[in-house]
Amino acid sequence: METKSVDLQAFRQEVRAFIEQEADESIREAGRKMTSFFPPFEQCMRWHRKLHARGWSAASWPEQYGGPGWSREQKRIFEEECRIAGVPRLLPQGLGMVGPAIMKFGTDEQKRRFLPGIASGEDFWAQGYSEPNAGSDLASLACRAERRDDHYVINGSKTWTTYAHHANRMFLLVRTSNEGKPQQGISFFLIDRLDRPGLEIRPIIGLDGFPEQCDVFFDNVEVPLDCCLGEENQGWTVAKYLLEHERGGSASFAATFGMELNRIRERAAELGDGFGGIMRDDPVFQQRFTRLYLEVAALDATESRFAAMEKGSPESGPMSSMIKITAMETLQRITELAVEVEGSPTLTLQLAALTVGAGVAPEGPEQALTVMPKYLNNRAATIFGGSNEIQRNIIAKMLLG
Amino acid sequence: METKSVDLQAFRQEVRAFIEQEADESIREAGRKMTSFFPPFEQCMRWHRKLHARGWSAASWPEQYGGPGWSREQKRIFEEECRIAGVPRLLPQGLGMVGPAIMKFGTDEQKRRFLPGIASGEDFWAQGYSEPNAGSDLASLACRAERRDDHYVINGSKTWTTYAHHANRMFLLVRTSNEGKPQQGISFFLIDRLDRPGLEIRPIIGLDGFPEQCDVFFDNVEVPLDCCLGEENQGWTVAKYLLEHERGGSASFAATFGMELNRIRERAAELGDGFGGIMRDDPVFQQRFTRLYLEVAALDATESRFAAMEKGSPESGPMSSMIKITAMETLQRITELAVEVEGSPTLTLQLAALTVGAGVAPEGPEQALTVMPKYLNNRAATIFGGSNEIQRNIIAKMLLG
Amino acid sequence: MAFLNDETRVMLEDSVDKFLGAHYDFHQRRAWVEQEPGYNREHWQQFAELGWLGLPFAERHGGLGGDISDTLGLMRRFGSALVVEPYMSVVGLGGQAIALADNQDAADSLLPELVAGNAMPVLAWEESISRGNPEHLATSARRIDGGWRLEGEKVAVVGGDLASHFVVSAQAFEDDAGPVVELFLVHADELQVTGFPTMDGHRGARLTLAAVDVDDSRRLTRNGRGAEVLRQVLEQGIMMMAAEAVGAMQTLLRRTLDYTRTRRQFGVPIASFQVLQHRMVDMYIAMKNLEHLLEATASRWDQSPSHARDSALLKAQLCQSGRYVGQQAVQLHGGIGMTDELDVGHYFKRLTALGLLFGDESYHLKRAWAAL
Amino acid sequence: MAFLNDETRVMLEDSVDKFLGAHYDFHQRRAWVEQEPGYNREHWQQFAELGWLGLPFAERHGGLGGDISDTLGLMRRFGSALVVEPYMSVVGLGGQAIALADNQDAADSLLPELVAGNAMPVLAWEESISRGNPEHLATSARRIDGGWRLEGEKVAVVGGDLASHFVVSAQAFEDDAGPVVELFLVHADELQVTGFPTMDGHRGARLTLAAVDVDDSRRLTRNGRGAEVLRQVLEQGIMMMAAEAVGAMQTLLRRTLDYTRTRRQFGVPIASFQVLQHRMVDMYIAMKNLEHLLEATASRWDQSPSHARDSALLKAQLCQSGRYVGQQAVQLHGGIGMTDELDVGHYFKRLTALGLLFGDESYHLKRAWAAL
Repeated sequence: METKSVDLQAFRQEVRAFIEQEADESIREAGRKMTSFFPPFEQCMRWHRKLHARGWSAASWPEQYGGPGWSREQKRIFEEECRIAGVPRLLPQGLGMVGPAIMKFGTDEQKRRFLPGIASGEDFWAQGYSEPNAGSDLASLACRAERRDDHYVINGSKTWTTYAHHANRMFLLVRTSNEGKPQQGISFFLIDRLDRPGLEIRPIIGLDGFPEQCDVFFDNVEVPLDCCLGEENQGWTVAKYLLEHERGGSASFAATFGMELNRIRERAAELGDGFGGIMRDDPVFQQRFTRLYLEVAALDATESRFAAMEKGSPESGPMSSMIKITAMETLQRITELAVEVEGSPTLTLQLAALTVGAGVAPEGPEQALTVMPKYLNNRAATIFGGSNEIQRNIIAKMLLG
Repeated sequence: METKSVDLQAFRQEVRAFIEQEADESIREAGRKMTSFFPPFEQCMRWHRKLHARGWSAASWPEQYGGPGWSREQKRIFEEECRIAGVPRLLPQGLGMVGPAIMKFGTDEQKRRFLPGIASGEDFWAQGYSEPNAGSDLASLACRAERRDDHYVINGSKTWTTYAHHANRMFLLVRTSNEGKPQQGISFFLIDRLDRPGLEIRPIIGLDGFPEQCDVFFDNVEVPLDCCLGEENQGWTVAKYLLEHERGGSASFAATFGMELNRIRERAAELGDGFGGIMRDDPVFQQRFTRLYLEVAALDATESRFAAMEKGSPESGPMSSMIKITAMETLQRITELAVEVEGSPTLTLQLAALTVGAGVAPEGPEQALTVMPKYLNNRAATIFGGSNEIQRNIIAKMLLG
Repeated sequence: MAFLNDETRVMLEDSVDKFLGAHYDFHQRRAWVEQEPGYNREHWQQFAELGWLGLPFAERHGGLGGDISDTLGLMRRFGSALVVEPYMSVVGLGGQAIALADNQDAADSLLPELVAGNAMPVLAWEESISRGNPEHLATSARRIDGGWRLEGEKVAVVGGDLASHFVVSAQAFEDDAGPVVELFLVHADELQVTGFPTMDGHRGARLTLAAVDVDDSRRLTRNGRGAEVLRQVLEQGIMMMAAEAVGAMQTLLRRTLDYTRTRRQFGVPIASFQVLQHRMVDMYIAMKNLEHLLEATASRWDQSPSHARDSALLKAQLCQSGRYVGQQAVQLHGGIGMTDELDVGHYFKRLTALGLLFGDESYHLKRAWAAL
Repeated sequence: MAFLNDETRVMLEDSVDKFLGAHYDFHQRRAWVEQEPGYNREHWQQFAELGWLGLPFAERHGGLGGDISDTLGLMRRFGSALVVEPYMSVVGLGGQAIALADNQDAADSLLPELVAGNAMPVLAWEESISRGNPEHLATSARRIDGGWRLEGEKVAVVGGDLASHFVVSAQAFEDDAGPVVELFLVHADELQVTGFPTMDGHRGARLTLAAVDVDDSRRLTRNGRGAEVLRQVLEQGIMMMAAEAVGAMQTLLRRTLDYTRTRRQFGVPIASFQVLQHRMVDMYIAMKNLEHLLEATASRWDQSPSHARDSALLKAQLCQSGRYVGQQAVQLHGGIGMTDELDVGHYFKRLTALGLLFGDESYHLKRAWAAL
């Protein structure tokens, strides 16, 4: 016990020192200017590569694929230090989504080809699930791939693919058969290059004025037969595995939300209440704040329970849906409170000041800069990744059998 | 203009003097001890008969049937004075429901037989709509009447018939045919005597411990053929007319709720906040109170709009559903706040002290006596008379066509 | 504290499930509630024989030395079955107050009696001004020769109608330093007890202490430790209430799921309406939130017995979850949920009472803010 | 005040509907918003020619003498079409402040110019400390020889980027009695204007007044009447905002109904899901609540021009209704509702801005309580 606790202290110091030294100002700026689930791309990937150089990029991966071999406690400490330092979270598409899927379903060849680039941050993978007419309803996918000789030909389109305009690789679900149940004819493809003829990527401007999501169009795009992860027509199995991996996630929403709440409380101590007092002293603010604090405490308790639960147990599906529902709704309420605390300065549109590295000072208080974009962008929190309505349907199905 | 406003002033004085003189202590006690939509029966009917003696019982009826011939302003003043004095509202089953239905659909004979007793308060009518397996879904009524020679034979049961154990008459919907659409085989019956063989009434004890609703059982109950209001199998038309009459109502929820809120505010000025201060000074209480005040103000505005709207216009149906939804939800929130303001004294069960005329003093503060029963009973506000879910379905149908 | 070993724990849980399954019929419960003394006295003796009354107490007092999670497991089952015996009042509050206080003699003489089912000490702390705050009280204890004179009034004393003793909190004026909160032990026949049934089928009382004189041996705490003991007892009490609420909500949700699957309207089971489905999902979430928060709170309680914030948040969550689940269970049952005959309304009323007791949501959110 | 006769009113409403139908395409609007000056200058001239800029002003200033309900009818239509021209800033706030103030010369010279589309006076009252309260301000006006020296900073000046003049509120130190709130007229080139676009497609500015000297002719109010004028103007402004919000919500609800009827998932239009149906019903109710409350408020405004409570409640309702309708419109549109390309997100953003301007919900609920 003694030795171990000393080790953890030393480990924490080591992490802290590394971040201190390696996270340069533009990486930190990217952390500060996160306004959605996804941090600014360039700086985030640079941080990813720095972590990889130290062997720390793929914290929850097995050692054989480049993981650091940390204990659960170490991972928690690492995450905590990153959160405290405010460095950007690494993008999940590779490390948290397609990477684990490849480990579980990939051939040796696929593992060899793809996992190192994910761990190193050399590659960035876009996720192609949603389609214009199949949002939360993956079974009605229309993007299709036909086998022709030694390759597939893909036609159709994908939408809401985050950062596809930055990606060099993409994983996606395509229809490879119309037989059986709609879910049965779906395959999980790994596309190794996005510069293939017929593949077009168009960024979508979001409510905050920035592109984050993209439309991706496939017009007779040819890909080799070995791009299929798992068996052909069995992509649903892969996708389901990955969805569960994604939804429950290892990220602690509660810890992040707790920091957001702290920031709000700090600001409330600096801002007036319009009647000559300080907002922090306003019992109405206090009550509302504490309600959110309670929501976060309950979420934290649920996350702990979920972490201790066996994956694949009968309750783990509904529980991950419950986390998605409560976490995303709490997040939205937190962003709403933040907007009201900052007040009318949040109305200013500040595209330049929000651009990392642009060197443009914000109009109005620095702390108000990201508040409105966060509010706007997080309206998507209850839409993407299976809307909260869908999550409630899932739980209802479990409850009613 | 001058003359008219003098008249109204005088009218108000007249009403006030009448109430002052005629509403004795037990009638006022009944007003104070109202814990649901329905005031204590005996005192309420006594007040009804007193009003009738003055010609004022059927305020909104045409003069030919015993109405006082008041202008809209006079009706408003009368209601206002009754509300201020705290006398019980008259029961709506006769005056507001079956009475107007008889006026519209009744034969001359039916009008002659039934309207005077309703106006005078000699008769009390129970309403038999709901059945154990047909709550908000009237089309699936199972209580049936068969024609046999010169009479009908009724078999089946009704439930949630308010005060049936006090009633001497009853109007009800029965199935008289199984042909056509389910709604088409329904008839609207007027039963002139409840002591008919085979008719049994069993009070249902409610959450507050008192009987208010009843089950009514029909076991080969014979009624004459002329008990049918409107044509046989056309009872749905009568019921629909009556439902609209009932739902919109002329009663102003907002005015009544406003008085409830005033009472809460007065109590908040008398009670502590647990930290040495007065609850009325607690900004958290103030914010919550003002939110409810706003709800009542919006309801008041909607009621004014509805009152000015032509009955039967395309928006009047959805608007009456909107009033039902918002009024009942606001009412529930008001009763909830009242419970929290009074606090733990509301937990005491006080059946005796709540019984009008029993002369039993309440345990704890007098003002806390009715608070919990009101909270409990008004859970029914969003269930009976077409649940709020049904009302939302109605509006949805209008919106989506 | 000696924890139960696994075997004892399993036996205990087993005995609770068996007993409640065999003896706790809802319709019989209505009869017990309506007759004196408002619960089943035989049950209480059986609770004693089964060791439940001694669950949290030390072995030298005849107890089992169980920890908080054992008590919570019991309370959850009690909540599920809508148990009306005054377990929380006597074991959780009155008994715990005596166990945590400073008067060993009192503990040694009274706790074994409690454990045996003979004595029923109940905590009397609430006053009309307190609204959840145990340190906001007017009852006074003034020095008299060889003892204390207590004056004041206690309200909403849960289980007070049935008590053999009361643990009474008072502002004690001992020296010139101003009053401090202390606890005193008073026999039920030494003060005026105005008992009454409560809306949730339990019993309560108002106590009038008009110059009640007790000697020094009845003083349970010293040096103003009464406030600290009260805090701990109420914090444990809130956890017990939360456990009971979780149990009640589990039953209510199950009832609601079953009812909506059977009840038909417009030709289909009403469980097929998406709006009702999502309502039940939100009931599930509300219940789980309380369950998980209770678990987290209890695990931290084991580590440190002072957690004002956790317990305030837990009570606020209890208010929210209990209200939502209770109200929606009634709503989804429709008219039948409004009747005395169905158990659903009784669960709803019990949840309502649990929400109101020991301070409401707004009070506890304030308390939590102050402790953030 | 001379009200419009019915004929003029019908003509006006007709002209608004026609103009917006013919000229106010959402995609063109995006272009206007992105280019300087942030709106369509030709529109502004047409507004002048159609008489809209003179709608609330007296005939001697070239206005139509319409009453508040005429203005609200216009604003509702503007809200429906997401009009970006600074009508409320210039006509509703800046112009109204001048009209209601005490300086006839200023009104006589400036209002005809406004009505003609040449002058654009804008009200600058908000400061970083004010949070909705126009009487909580730090900008000062101190006596200098023959005039006043203004110092301070104004923020969130809606339309400030486009103004020709500002009506600036300040704490005026005239005698020893302590400062009173007065209004002053300042030309846009006399102070420092930091303009910026806002997230709802409008323009705003921060104003820095570093020793701005104006002569006595620029003083718009006397005897501390600035506070009263501000109150009236902001109360009218809140009604205009509410009307705009009602228009925006009508469009949003229509869009959402249309979208859910067309969009299919799991093989059926998503409008067939009961949960979404009820959500749209609640959007409808939220919209109607604001619409009805606005109607009632406006009808009482005609009868008495001081109604602090009504306007505070109205703004609080605007915040609630606007937030719910806006958020749910986006939610029910799903991903596409999150894009810049669809108008839905822009209505949502406008409703968000209307909720934040002139004090938020919590502020106005406090104001309403104080005026109950």
